[in-house]
Amino acid sequence: MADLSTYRDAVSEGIAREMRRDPDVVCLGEDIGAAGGVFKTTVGLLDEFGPNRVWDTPISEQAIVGAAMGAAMTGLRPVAEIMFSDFLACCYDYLANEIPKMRYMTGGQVTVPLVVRTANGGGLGFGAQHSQAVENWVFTVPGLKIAAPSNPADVVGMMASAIRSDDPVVFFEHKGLFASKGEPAPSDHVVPLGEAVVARPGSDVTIAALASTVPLALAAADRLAADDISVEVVDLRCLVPLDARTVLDSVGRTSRLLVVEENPFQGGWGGTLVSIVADEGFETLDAPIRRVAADCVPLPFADALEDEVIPTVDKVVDAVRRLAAY
Amino acid sequence: MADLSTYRDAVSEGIAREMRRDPDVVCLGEDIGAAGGVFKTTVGLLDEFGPNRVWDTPISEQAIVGAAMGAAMTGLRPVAEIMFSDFLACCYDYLANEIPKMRYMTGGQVTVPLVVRTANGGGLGFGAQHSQAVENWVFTVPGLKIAAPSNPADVVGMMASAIRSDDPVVFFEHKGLFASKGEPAPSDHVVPLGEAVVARPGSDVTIAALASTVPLALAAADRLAADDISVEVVDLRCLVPLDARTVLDSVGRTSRLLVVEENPFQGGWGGTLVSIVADEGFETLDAPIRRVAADCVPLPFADALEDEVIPTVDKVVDAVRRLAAY
Amino acid sequence: MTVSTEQSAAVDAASLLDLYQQMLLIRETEKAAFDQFMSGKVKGTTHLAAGHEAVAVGASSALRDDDYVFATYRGHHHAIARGASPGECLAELMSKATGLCKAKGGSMHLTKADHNMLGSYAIVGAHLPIAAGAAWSAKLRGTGQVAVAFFGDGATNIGAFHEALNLASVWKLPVIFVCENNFYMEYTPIRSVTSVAHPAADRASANALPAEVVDGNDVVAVHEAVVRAAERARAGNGPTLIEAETYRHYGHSRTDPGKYRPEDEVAYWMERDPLRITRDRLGELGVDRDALEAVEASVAKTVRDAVEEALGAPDADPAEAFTDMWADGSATWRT
Amino acid sequence: MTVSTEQSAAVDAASLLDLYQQMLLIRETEKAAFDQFMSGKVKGTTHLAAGHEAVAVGASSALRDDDYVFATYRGHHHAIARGASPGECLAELMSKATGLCKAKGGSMHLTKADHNMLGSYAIVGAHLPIAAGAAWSAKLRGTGQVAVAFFGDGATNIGAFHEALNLASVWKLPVIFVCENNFYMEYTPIRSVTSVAHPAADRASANALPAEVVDGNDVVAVHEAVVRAAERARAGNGPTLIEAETYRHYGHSRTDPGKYRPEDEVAYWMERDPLRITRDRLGELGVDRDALEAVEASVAKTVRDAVEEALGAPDADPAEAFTDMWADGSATWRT
Ligand SMILES: Cc1ncc(C[n+]2csc(CCOP(=O)(O)OP(=O)(O)O)c2C)c(N)n1
Ligand SMILES: Cc1ncc(C[n+]2csc(CCOP(=O)(O)OP(=O)(O)O)c2C)c(N)n1
Ligand SMILES: [Mg+2]
Ligand SMILES: [Mg+2]
Repeated sequence: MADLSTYRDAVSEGIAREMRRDPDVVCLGEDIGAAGGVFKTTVGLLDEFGPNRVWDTPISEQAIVGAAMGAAMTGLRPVAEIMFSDFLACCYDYLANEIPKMRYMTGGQVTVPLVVRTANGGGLGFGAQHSQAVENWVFTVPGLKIAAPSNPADVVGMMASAIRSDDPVVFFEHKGLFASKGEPAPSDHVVPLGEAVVARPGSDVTIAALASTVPLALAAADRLAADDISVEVVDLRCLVPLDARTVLDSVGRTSRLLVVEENPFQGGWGGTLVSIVADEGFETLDAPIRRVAADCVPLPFADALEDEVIPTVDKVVDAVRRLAAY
Repeated sequence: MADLSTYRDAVSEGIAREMRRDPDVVCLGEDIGAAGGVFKTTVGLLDEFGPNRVWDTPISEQAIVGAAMGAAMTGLRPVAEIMFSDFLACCYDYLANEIPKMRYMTGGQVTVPLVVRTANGGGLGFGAQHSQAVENWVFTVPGLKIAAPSNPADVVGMMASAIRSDDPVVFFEHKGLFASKGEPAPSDHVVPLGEAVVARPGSDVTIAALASTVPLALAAADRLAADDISVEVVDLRCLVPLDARTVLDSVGRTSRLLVVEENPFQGGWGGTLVSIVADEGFETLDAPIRRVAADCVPLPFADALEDEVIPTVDKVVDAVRRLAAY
Repeated sequence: MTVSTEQSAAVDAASLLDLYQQMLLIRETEKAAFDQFMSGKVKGTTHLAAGHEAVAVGASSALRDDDYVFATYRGHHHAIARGASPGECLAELMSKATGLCKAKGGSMHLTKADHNMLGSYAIVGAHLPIAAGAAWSAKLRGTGQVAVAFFGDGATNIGAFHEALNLASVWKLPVIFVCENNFYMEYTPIRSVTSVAHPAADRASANALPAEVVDGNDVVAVHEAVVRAAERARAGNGPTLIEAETYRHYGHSRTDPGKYRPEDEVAYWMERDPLRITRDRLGELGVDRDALEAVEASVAKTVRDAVEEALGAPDADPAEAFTDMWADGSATWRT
Repeated sequence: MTVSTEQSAAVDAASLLDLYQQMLLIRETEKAAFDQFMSGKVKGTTHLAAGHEAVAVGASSALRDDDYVFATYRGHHHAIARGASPGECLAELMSKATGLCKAKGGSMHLTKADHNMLGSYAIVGAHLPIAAGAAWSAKLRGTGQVAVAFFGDGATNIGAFHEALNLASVWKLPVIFVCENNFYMEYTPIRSVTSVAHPAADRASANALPAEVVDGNDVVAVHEAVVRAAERARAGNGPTLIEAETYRHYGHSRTDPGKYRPEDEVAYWMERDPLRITRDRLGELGVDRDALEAVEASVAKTVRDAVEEALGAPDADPAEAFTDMWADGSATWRT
């Protein structure tokens, strides 16, 4: 069996594979070149592909993403890094008003094949401005595809799809997963965007999870198995395209749904998913639909406080128990 | 009976009332002074209060909202105008990372009593970058109060609460309602933030609405009354604080809920509201919960296309009919 | 920063007459757009460029056909200068299926991608980094193309302007930033909110860009400034900033009468109408009235026909609301 | 932009010794923070300011007690220079209830509001408009207060920097922008991504601000530059930009060894350690070893006690996670 790969190394591996097959793929971002990225997710790219394809930028988030957009409109496939996802707020105009609307408002004249990669999420004690799970920020805007892998093989396979996509993709890499290990991706591994996967089959309760909350849900499922509660864990993988079908089918079997998301409860993506199930899956439900999301406060610095706010295995276990007992 | 007032005039009236009672209230924004605002919502303020309290700014959304924040932290109560709500994307860092987190992350040392006013919403053929209903953008971020009045009296009363609030408030004025008329606000009219109101009582179906969708829901309710479908319309007035209780109580009576929102279905605020009802109100439900929201595309220019995308009375009537028949 | 005072060099009558015709085509199209707005056939809003014609035509005539152009919501003149027909522009404004953007963009977003006119942007300043990105792409692909971003004086106070200039300068990108300084934002004079006299040109040195202030109503002066900038760009010497001083003949948008502008100021600029300046110079070059009238007649007919064409075109199909969000032509976001 | 070469004027021994003591207090506190990070008592991240002490102490000593200070995530030195105790700073880093921000902010957000040290901001450049707003408020309230924003060289390429400078200049706000140019962003040299040699000072003229480049390791030079700027501001003459050249002694953050910096460059700057420079000048002024050692001993004890105090303090109460989002102390967002 091949050695396990880390989620962190899978990022640079996924980018490198696409840069090898397509010379139009170029990378830009802060400290991504010689430094290999502050999370070490672009290590080796400058050495292998040289300075014409790996560009260190100034601290200019608008210029980074804006330039990527202009390059994407004119024949390249840029991969832009925004160091922490919190900083998407500094270039949000491009994500909200420019990139997702360009093709539509020109009547289909222009495509914008770019990827904006960013380190997302908390649990590391980085405080209110460096710990947010902000996939819900971009989920408010139609016209962006949103990928958030939960394991190394998916990182590589979804990166391939993201970079090959003719549509813009925001690619969330979870800070808390960088050190995690998993099966390495086979060569030519491609995971289509918009296909959820049942990460663990079960019969009593469905958990819909994304990125960091997938391992959380799996850990909870292990513990719950001990008291004979059988949990099915759906790894959504993407928010757009959203594979609601897989969730509806699972709830059709379990008749109970818990959504576990790291972004805040207010405005979190789970609300949209719940609203689909509360409509189209209404007749299959035997219990209330519940969400374990971050509480509606900024993220505090101290670990003990941060754990109060973000989803934990304990909170998931507790929520599933109550649903199963309903 | 006093003459009716327009929603547009209610905005300047509401600001003027607070500027009269509190000398610390100052306004800043693009073209708000001599020009009286591009929507004529600040007419008369420069004349009455002078250039030390009404400041025309450069086209610098970050400086406008950032300066308002600094002023709010040091004893003033700034009211900043962002001309079109789409441009909140240009200063989103302040709305997402700075203003809502300041008090919390300093352990309560600092308060940020400011109001960011902005013209929100579509239906006027202004195209993809000047028509969005973006209340869901700020709803993703804990720490902001969110007001969105549906009628002239509420504009005045909620403006009073917003400006007097020691917490930051984003105040959405709906472009499509500016010309609409209603009862003028009595003197000293104050509407507390976070109190929804039953705009029309009914027994068969509850519609939860906000700002532009309130008149839409009321018009639908009129038409539905003709076929003996009794609709209760709840005007949420605010998204934060969210008066979920009033919605849950209404659904407790009607056992059917339709949420009508102008922002897109994906990531729209209705998802969060539905998720609360699908949990805490589950046992009161006799039918699926439905949402009429904007379709998940950018807003097209042509009226005929825009009407396809945003909520209309026809769409609401149709959705209620199907719910009532369920 | 240099202020080019030099009389714009000799240009032969034939080519100047051609520039005149293009400017006139824009002017007449804008008049038609205004009339159609007034008669209710154009919905939403318009930002007319009458008065700015010399900037668009002077710059465009200095570019290669495959160069990239990025404009603002006030962009009809740039679309036409890059080859969009008055008919397809007016059809877009009138919500017709034959519009440049199938009536999904509207007046603020005219785009003619097959001519590398890559869009009109309605968020002030947002397109400056995008244009830098197109220039970066041209540089990487080695095509020798140049990207030109047109923007207003008001855009010089927004952050994206600074970020774009620094990136373009440090990466030596083949991009030309052309400010159409018409001295006003919407209703507020730029000088009242700007720390320097030349809102664009006085900012160039902060990012080591060469800058020129030119008479934006002198089509030849604009043409020559852009020729110089394009040469620098293609030679690998990086970006240039040009501040072209001009004036709008209509208000900011829709029915704005522009009353916030002093009458004498308006009168001064009407005197300096770019069409009149060009007509005078054509006279000096010996082009007679008949030649001018021939041009004027043909332009008038072109625009009359364009209006008819647009009015007669089929309305946009509502079903188009659900196409072309994704590259596959669909707008599906979930299973 | 002026580069002040003038030898910093005479300053009496007593006051210089006081500045030395403050700088030393910062240095020793940063050392303690590093040790505690290494021993696992400090979680998350830290950005230490060792090497930057002269900027904080030189500037702070030129200000009124009620002036406003805004810092970055690299802000321990500014918090201490404005009167935060090493104990409350270290307690914050160690997630203690007694921390400056009750352990809800952390190293990147040290704030001492009762001294008008109005926060440390971790989004590069974001605090520049905020500081301008505080200055605007002081101007409107007629208090004569000045606002000072400290920021890094890397912040000069972000849009908010340009917007803040223009607004401050055109509104003549009493704000001082102090760039701590340590020649690096995180791991990348500022010169490799910046179009001008002095990332801050060379941008000042674009918004008509007077600018000075000063030796950021010379506490007296910084002090005098800020005195001049504060006088201008209080006299109603508007903002000033100061670029103070300095160097960090640790890496960018956490355990970064800073290997991307050439050894000779590091050696050159270690030679120019602000503490050593000040010690030498104190010697010239006749302050003897004993006096210095007395100061060093008292500072060492202060910091030792601070570490004990912080280590012994109670951990932050998890219930604090749900307080102080709103002004009423609560965190309730719905009924
Ligand atoms: C970021 C942003 N802020 C504000 C506006 C609203 N707005 C549209 S045009 C305009 C004035 C722009 O002035 P200028 O750049 O000089 O261009 P002009 O209209 O004079 O051609 C403003 C403020 C906008 N579209 N985008
Ligand atoms: C908008 C934004 N982009 C990127 C970062 C990540 N980041 C944190 S510190 C830093 C380097 C800043 O360099 P400089 O301004 O010179 O300050 P220094 O750390 O050298 O004191 C970067 C890129 C950030 N915090 N904010
Ligand atoms: Mg202008
Ligand atoms: Mg630095």
